[in-house]
Amino acid sequence: MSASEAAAARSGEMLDDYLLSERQLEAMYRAMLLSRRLEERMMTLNRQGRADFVIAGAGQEAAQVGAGMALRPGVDYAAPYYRDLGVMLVLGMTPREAMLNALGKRDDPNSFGRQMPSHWGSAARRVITQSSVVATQLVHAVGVALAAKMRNDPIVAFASCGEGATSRGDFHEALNFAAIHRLPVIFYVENNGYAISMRTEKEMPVPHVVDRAAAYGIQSAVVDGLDAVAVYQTVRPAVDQARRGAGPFLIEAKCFRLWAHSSDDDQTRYRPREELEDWARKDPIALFRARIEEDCLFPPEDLDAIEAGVEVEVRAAARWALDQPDPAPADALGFVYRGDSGG
Amino acid sequence: MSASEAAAARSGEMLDDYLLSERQLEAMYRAMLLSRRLEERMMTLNRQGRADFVIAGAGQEAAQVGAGMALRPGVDYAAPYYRDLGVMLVLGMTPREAMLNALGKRDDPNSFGRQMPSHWGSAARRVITQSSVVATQLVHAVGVALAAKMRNDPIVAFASCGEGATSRGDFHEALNFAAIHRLPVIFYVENNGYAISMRTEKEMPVPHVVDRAAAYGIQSAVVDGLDAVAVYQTVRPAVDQARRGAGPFLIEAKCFRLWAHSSDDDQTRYRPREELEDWARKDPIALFRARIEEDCLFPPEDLDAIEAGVEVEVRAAARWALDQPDPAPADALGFVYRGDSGG
Amino acid sequence: MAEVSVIEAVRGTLDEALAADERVFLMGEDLEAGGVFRATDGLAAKYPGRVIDTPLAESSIIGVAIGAAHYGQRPVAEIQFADFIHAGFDQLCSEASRWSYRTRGEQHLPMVVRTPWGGGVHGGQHHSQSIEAWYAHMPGLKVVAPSFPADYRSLLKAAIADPDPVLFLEHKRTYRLIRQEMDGAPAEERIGRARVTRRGDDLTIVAYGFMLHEALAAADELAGEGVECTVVDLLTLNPLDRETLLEAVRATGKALIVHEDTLTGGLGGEIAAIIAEHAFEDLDAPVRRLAGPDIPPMPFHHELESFFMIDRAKIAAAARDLAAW
Amino acid sequence: MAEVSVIEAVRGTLDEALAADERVFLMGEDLEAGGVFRATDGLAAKYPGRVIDTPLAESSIIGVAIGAAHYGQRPVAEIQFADFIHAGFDQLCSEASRWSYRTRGEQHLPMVVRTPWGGGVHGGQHHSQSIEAWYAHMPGLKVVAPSFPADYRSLLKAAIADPDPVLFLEHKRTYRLIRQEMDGAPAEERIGRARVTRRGDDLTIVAYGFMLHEALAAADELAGEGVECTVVDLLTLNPLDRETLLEAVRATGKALIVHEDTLTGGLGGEIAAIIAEHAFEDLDAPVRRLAGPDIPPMPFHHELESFFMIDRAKIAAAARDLAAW
Ligand SMILES: Cc1ncc(C[n+]2csc(CCOP(=O)(O)OP(=O)(O)O)c2C)c(N)n1
Ligand SMILES: Cc1ncc(C[n+]2csc(CCOP(=O)(O)OP(=O)(O)O)c2C)c(N)n1
Ligand SMILES: [Mg+2]
Ligand SMILES: [Mg+2]
Repeated sequence: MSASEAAAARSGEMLDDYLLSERQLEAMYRAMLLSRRLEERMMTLNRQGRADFVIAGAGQEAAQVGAGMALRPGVDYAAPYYRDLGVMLVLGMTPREAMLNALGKRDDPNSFGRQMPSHWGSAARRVITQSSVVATQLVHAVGVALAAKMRNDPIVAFASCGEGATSRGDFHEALNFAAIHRLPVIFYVENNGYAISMRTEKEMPVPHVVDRAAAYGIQSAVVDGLDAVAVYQTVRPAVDQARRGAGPFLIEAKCFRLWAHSSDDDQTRYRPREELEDWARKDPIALFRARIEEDCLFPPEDLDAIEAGVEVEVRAAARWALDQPDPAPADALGFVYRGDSGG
Repeated sequence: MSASEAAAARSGEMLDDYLLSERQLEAMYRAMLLSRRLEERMMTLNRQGRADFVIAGAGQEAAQVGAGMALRPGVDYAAPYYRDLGVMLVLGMTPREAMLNALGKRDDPNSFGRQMPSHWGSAARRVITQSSVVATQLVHAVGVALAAKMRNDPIVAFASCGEGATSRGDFHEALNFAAIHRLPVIFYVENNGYAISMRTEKEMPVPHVVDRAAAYGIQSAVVDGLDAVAVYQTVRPAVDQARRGAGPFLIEAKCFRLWAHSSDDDQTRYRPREELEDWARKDPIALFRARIEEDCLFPPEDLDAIEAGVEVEVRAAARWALDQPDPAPADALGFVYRGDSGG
Repeated sequence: MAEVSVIEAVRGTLDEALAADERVFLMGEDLEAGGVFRATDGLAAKYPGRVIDTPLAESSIIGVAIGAAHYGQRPVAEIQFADFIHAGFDQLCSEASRWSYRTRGEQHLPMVVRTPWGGGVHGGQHHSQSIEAWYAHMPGLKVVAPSFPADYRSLLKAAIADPDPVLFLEHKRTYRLIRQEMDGAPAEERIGRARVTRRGDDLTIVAYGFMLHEALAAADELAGEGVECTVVDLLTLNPLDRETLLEAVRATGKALIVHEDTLTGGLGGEIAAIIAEHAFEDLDAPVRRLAGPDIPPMPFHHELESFFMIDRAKIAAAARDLAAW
Repeated sequence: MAEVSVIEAVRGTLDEALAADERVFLMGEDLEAGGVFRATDGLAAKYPGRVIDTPLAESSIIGVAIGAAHYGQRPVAEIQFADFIHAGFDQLCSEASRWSYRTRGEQHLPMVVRTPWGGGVHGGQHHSQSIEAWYAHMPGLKVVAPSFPADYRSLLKAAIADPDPVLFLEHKRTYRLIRQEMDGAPAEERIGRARVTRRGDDLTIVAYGFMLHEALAAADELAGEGVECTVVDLLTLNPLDRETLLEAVRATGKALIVHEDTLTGGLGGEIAAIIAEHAFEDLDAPVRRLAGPDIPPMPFHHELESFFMIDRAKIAAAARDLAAW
């Protein structure tokens, strides 16, 4: 039986300890791996001078994939932040699309080469177009939720950011507004301990991002962001409750940034080597695999097969994307206004 | 013995139940009365077409005078907001100056007719120049405190605002910064239940402004803003502690707005008559007088004499100020840059 | 038919828009009680749940409107005074104005931000500003600034129907001062068009907002002296209607641009530049600008305020001077 | 003496200022680790407690600097990228720029906000912006944008010594690209002065920042063709040095204004307007502007970015054209 045959045979029944089925767990593993391998590939392309800029979620895959799977793709609205490749993959972005984005290609569905990589957006997948300005997206998600509530549309708006972004006024204004109007928004903070070089103490006077929830009287949770299952188990009920009218939630996933801030950054300048070595032992993807193996859910060779499949897929996607057309110079014009014919 | 002789004879010893001396209590009463009478006069001038705009603290005098007296005038920095005539009087603004300000006269020491009335500022009294934009001043106070801390200067920075202003991003950014750096700032919120027409529920999802303190892990207190003594007793220790390095405080004075938002507003459009009648019975100045009389601190005729004196002083100040020169048209020029010679 | 003031035109148009399209809703500070200028008087009761008081936080007012428009509602947000929009500069510039561009039109924002601007109302530094120069410099954000009630009506209607974000500037001073007969179907103005309000051969005055009315008054005065002015009402400040502007200037050979905003960096610079580049061969005199002095706009006391503000007398003097060049 | 790059000039000047005046301190995101462009490398260790990491919150970075300057310190705040300054627009516009004016100089703000601006670095919409048109339109806020290392040095020094708020723009593209011999005492530039960098009789090119270098390169190229250009480096964008500008344009009769920022509403409009009004009689040709197209600045992919950016070839073409007019 090949790995894909095995996958097809995987049960869709919910496992008690997981609140997820084997099929979902496999998808989870696959998405995390895909995210990591894609980013590794992008970083290689960057070192080769073929990708101008990479900003990655490496180390945060469990936090991203676990949370993303709690949403209804194409129904719920998402305002993920630049590290959230894992969220995007779960919401349906393909490896080829991810590579088009990384290379700023003409057909990148996020922004057609107009924005830097990892500035997500997709009308079809209900991913709200993102800028580089951190925390502004939190307010947009509130607006989506307000509108949906006015239309009695039972969607949830999911908005993520880093812990550094919670310092900004827009974070406060977003949570305040959402709480006053009891809007279905999940504010999801991936606390990786750093805002570029600055440790959490420089951004917050409190130990946890969720300590900020008291200011808005909203529900909150902290979750181990290295554990994809725990993340899912935390975010999923919040999504369901928000959908049913319980108001906004603030969820903090404690995770870590495996790599430097971006391809332009050198983290050895400010991050102790031991810290990185220590964290490297807690790689969320390895932890996930260990748990699956321990619980004897999949035979190890199935997991190996998934890895091999991802590897092949990523290489193929990169190769394919490199051959895709660049934007033509005059593609810079058009659509300044939607009212434009495009000229 | 005349009232002023009586005052001179008033003891400077601290009264146990008050943490204030009789002399201070008299000053407190006088300042509250002065604030109210000045504002009544200003409103009359407005109705007569002689003052373009009035925005008043009527109803909030206890909250203002009690807090202002906790500061060291000319030493501590203050960033009071537009209603804070009471704070300004305690910090040394004279009735004449208040009237110059209300009329936008050339010699108004706050802004020489350049700003609307009640936009305070005084280099000598260490009052930070205020704009109309609510909450920006909170950040300035943080900057003053940061600078003072760097210079080992044991001042405190006091910044006040209304509860509506706590919705703004700058409120969050100010408290966050001050808490991270443990700066000596007193954030003082006069919660009068309204932001123009909007009741507190429209501004905050929590019942008390101080519920926001948890987001910054800072000390906080709620105080009855109708009770000048209680306000003093709450703010004074916070000021002392902040001065000694305890970090910022958030203090909320529950008070009420006796009049409309400003001379341009008609509060009968949005405020139930009963509410106003109810509050009118809780006038903080009357409450103060009642307590003093009950405790037999001053003979009633002394209090009457203070009232009469204030009345005379206010009328004289208004008459004097009306006769003072208006700015000349070309006074609009100059000091765009301090570097200017003024031309 | 009765005359209608600017504020009545605004209110009436909001009312019609709410009635016509259930996706339209209003949001801002104090709107449920009618708004500080009474632009929404009675509308909260008439359209329950569709006139929403927001917290006192301008960045979120604009950001929430962005999200709501993204969803497909048609938010009309109010910033209580234009002076307080600056906390939302980032949301307008970095986000709203770029939404369509950065998704090649796949995502777009049918939203309006209305705000009262302008001076001459004893509002001092923070209740008198002209903000158009900053916000008209954001490709992707349309900026509209009418002068007459009928234009307020048709352009506000157009702004609400527009698929892109529109900043709709309402001059405070015109709210109650300027009235107009509105017959059954006033000529509809479209966004993006300027209008020649008056024709004369001697020089062209370009203005918008309250200054347009002062320019017309000045033109009347000058006509009595034999100086005939063309007066162009820009109406839309971004994108500019270069054709109408240039055609008017070419016909007279002289241009006087008037705005309340401070001179340096004001929108008048752009207009003068367009003229100096594209009507150069037809120019008979320097392109003149009449604008506020380069001091923080604007001082409070009426003596100082009058010194700052441009009025019909100052316009007439500048125009006389230019005509004589 | 060795050549010094722009970023070295900035770092060296900050170092000198910290050494010379104990009231000077630096604040901003990631400064203690040296800053994302390494402008503060080594300074946190050298001046303990005087290089301060701030939370990721630009409004407060500027607002806290205001308070600290009010107190009497001399804060030099960094906004990591100019694109992120907009959340602080309100603090700069409504507060900093008006502090002295509204107190008649009784209160003033000796503060500097440094920020890297400009494109051509594959930074896309939010790491490439030209912000000068917005911020140069605030009377009370000085705006400086040098091009050469020596000017970075003398103007940053002047900005720190200035009693008023100064926005100090550092073009990212010049940081490592532009190097200059700095002899012992380079000519000190003062804030408020433009400089004629090159003299030629045929036309005047006005530029600043990275564009100045491209303009000089274009002028070199044109000289080979017999077209001689005057090149004016504006250096200070507010207040503008009208005299130097006008003198240069009058001498050639033709002006080409170049900036990276989008055309409409850009600073070029103001410059063109000044010329069209005050050098009218000396003009031999239309006042030309060469600037970014009116699209949200600026797209990421290098093909799109090159389309957007002005470079020496585009400048040379426009100048050739104007010279032939
Ligand atoms: C408003 C704003 N200021 C500064 C930056 C530059 N910047 C990009 S990411 C970043 C750090 C963000 O830290 P955090 O929110 O913790 O997210 P992380 O990158 O750690 O996931 C900074 C300062 C920005 N993008 N936006
Ligand atoms: C940023 C900003 N937005 C709007 C306004 C207009 N405005 C002036 S006072 C006010 C209400 C303030 O309410 P609150 O903070 O509770 O203070 P209060 O007036 O009740 O004392 C508003 C909306 C303003 N001054 N600043
Ligand atoms: Mg982080
Ligand atoms: Mg209030």
